[in-house]
Amino acid sequence: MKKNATFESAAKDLEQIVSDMEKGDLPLETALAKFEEGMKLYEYCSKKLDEVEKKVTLILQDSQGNLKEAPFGTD
Amino acid sequence: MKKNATFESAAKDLEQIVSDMEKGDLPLETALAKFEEGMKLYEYCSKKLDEVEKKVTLILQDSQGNLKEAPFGTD
Amino acid sequence: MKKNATFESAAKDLEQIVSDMEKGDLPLETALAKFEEGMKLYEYCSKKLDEVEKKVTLILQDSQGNLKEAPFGTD
Amino acid sequence: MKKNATFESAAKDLEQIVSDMEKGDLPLETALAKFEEGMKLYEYCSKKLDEVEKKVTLILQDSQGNLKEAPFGTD
Amino acid sequence: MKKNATFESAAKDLEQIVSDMEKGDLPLETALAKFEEGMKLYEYCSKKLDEVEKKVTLILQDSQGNLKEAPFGTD
Amino acid sequence: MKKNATFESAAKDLEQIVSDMEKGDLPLETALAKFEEGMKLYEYCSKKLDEVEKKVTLILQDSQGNLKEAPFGTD
Amino acid sequence: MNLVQHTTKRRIHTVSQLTAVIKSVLEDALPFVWVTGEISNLKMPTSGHYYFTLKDNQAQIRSVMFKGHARNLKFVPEDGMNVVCLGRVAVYEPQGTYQVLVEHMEPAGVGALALAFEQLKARLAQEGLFNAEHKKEIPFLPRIIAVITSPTGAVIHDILRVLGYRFPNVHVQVWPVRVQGADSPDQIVSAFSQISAQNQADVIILARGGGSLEDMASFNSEAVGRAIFASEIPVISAVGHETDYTIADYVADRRAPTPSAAAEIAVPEYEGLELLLTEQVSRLKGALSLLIQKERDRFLNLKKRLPPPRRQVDDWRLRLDDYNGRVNHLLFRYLQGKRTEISTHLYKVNRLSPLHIIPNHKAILELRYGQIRSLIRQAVAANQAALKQARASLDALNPASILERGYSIARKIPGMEIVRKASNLSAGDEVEITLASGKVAAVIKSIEKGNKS
Repeated sequence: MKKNATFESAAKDLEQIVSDMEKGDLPLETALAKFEEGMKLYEYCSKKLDEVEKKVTLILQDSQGNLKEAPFGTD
Repeated sequence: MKKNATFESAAKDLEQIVSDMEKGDLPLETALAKFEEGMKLYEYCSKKLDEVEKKVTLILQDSQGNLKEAPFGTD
Repeated sequence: MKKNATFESAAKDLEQIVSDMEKGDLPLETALAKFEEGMKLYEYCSKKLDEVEKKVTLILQDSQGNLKEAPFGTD
Repeated sequence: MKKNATFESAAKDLEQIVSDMEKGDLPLETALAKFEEGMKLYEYCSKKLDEVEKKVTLILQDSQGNLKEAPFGTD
Repeated sequence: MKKNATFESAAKDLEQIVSDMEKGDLPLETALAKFEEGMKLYEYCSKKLDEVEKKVTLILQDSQGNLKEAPFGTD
Repeated sequence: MKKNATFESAAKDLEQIVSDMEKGDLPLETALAKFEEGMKLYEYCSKKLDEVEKKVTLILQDSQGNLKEAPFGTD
Repeated sequence: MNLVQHTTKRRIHTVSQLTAVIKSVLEDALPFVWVTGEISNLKMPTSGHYYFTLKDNQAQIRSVMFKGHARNLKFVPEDGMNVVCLGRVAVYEPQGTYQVLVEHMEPAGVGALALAFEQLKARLAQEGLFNAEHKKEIPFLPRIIAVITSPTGAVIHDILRVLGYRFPNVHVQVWPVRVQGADSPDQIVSAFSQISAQNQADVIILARGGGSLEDMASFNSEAVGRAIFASEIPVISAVGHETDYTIADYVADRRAPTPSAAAEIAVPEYEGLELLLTEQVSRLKGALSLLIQKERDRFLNLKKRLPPPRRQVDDWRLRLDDYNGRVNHLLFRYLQGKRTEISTHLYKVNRLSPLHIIPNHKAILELRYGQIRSLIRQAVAANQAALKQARASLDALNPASILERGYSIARKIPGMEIVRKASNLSAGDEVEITLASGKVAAVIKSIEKGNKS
């Protein structure tokens, strides 16, 4: 996985890996490496999503200081 | 967001952003940036709405021709 | 057996040995050597498989520590 | 019998002796010598086979330390 | 009788002597000498046969320790 | 009678003497001498035959020590 | 030049020349005339033009209203109808006639004021004051609204009321002016210039209630119209009733039918905006939330689809065990085969061992033994028989048998030659005499000679 990859490129890589592995004819070492890479990409993307969600929460808290309502995620 | 944007243009930008995001096919980073921008626009608009205090004044001209602003009694 | 052979090449070599032995016209020493080589290949491959399985388990445990769901092997 | 003969050459020699003896017109001393040689060849081959079997057993015992199954000589 | 004669040549010589004596016109001394020679040949051959028998028996006894089957003279 | 004459020449001489004497016209001295000579020859031959017989017996006895059967004079 | 001069300084015209002069004089002098009269002899041929005669008690004049203008008529002209027409006088030279080409027609009864209004309107229109390209946009959210109107009365009240409920947070400046009367236009113009000078307001509302045409005079004044046109700040006019248009209405950037409507135009509805904004934020959050959820789902799905290579491992294990089993099996079968092979050899070697040929050899040997023993015995026996025969013959021929019959043999000693003739002896010779049984020695005493030699 490239360092500082964007979420989208990571997602695309993960998708590619899943698609490669679903073809099912990979040598064992390759399959393992792909699986490992896939899991890393998944975690990377998951973390990115968490970060985004956290950032959203912070943005909303900031704006809540200024605004009366607008809780995040209630609708 | 442009500095000194009017409420209208800001509201229009916000609307555009909402419409872009509702299409649902934005890359995550872009979506987050748009969201941030949208929140700023929202805050800007909100501020704009409440910026002016309610005031009704009567413009009076004294004998020297100077203008004077006096509260206007709405009875 | 070559050092650092891939699992697949080792497995293929083992298969070749089985096929060679099935032809049945090997000199005794060759048959013994083939058997020995076959056993080594078998053990090498077995070890490789154990390693892969262990690594997979570790990867999945790691990711389980970080993630709410996705238990291994339930689907 | 040659020293360090292979199992195969010894087995072939033994077969030749059998074939020579089957012709049945050997002088007594020759017959005796052939018989003696035949017996030696047989013992040599037998010993070779024993050695191989012993070696195989050792290899299997070694690998049994690492492996769950693969019993010796059950099939 | 030649020294180190083979069993076969000795047996042949003995046969020749018998045949010579059967002609019946031998001087007494010659007949005696032939007889003597014949007896020696007879004993020589007998001894040879005994030796061979003994040697074979010994070889078989030796090898019988090693062999499960192949009993002597069963067919 | 020659000394060291062979049994055969002695027997021949004896036969000749008998034949000479049978002609019947020999002077007494000659006849007597012939007779005497004949007797000597006879005894010589007798002794020779005895010796031969004895030797044969000895040879056969010798060989009987080594052999299971074949007693002299049974057939 | 006057008529007298014309007559004194005689100048003769052709009919055409005169007609041309008349035409030019008439048409130059009367480029636009208002004329009122009664319609008579009205005709409208298929061309769509109106041909009629305008007349009053003393005179009549031929008139035409071409199709293009007739289309704009708000009413249908009829014979006997009193109308006021705006048109120009045109001379038709071939026939030497003149007529009015009517461009605008309205029922009569409208006063000079209306005329003046129309004239002004036409003029300002021609100048382009009403043109759309000059209309400024009303700001969406004005901070300061300048209202030029009478500080008393229902108009300002209505405006403030509407502004109040639509958008409370706004600064309203009331610029008090007289909305009718002689000094009204000046006050209004002055208010405009002061607002302009102050340059605070975002929008100006010029308002008054309804009234007669006379009451609207200041709003129809040229000065007010020009002041509105000159204003850099957008102007909303709200005058009179919905149907009455004033010059101010025409010039203003926006015309409201009533003062309340002007207030509505000036500001948006606060609550609506707030609601709109809240809704936008809500949608924004929703969209992002959805997107994140979508991404999460997508990744969970991808993760679910990401197959750990366990199945491969299991498959390989089975295959490897199979290989292993086969290798073992093959090797043992192989060893078994080799053992059988050499055992077969051993069996054959044993079967063919010299032990099996020894009995044959022994038998032959025993045969030879028997033969040789028998042969030597035959040889000895034959010789014995021959010897025995010789002995018997010899015994039979023994010369000593004569002695049995009484003969004896004398031998001369020491030569031992047999004595046959007495002559061979001498007395004293010693002789040995052999008898049938025994020998004796004797000495010769005498000799008796015989006749035999």
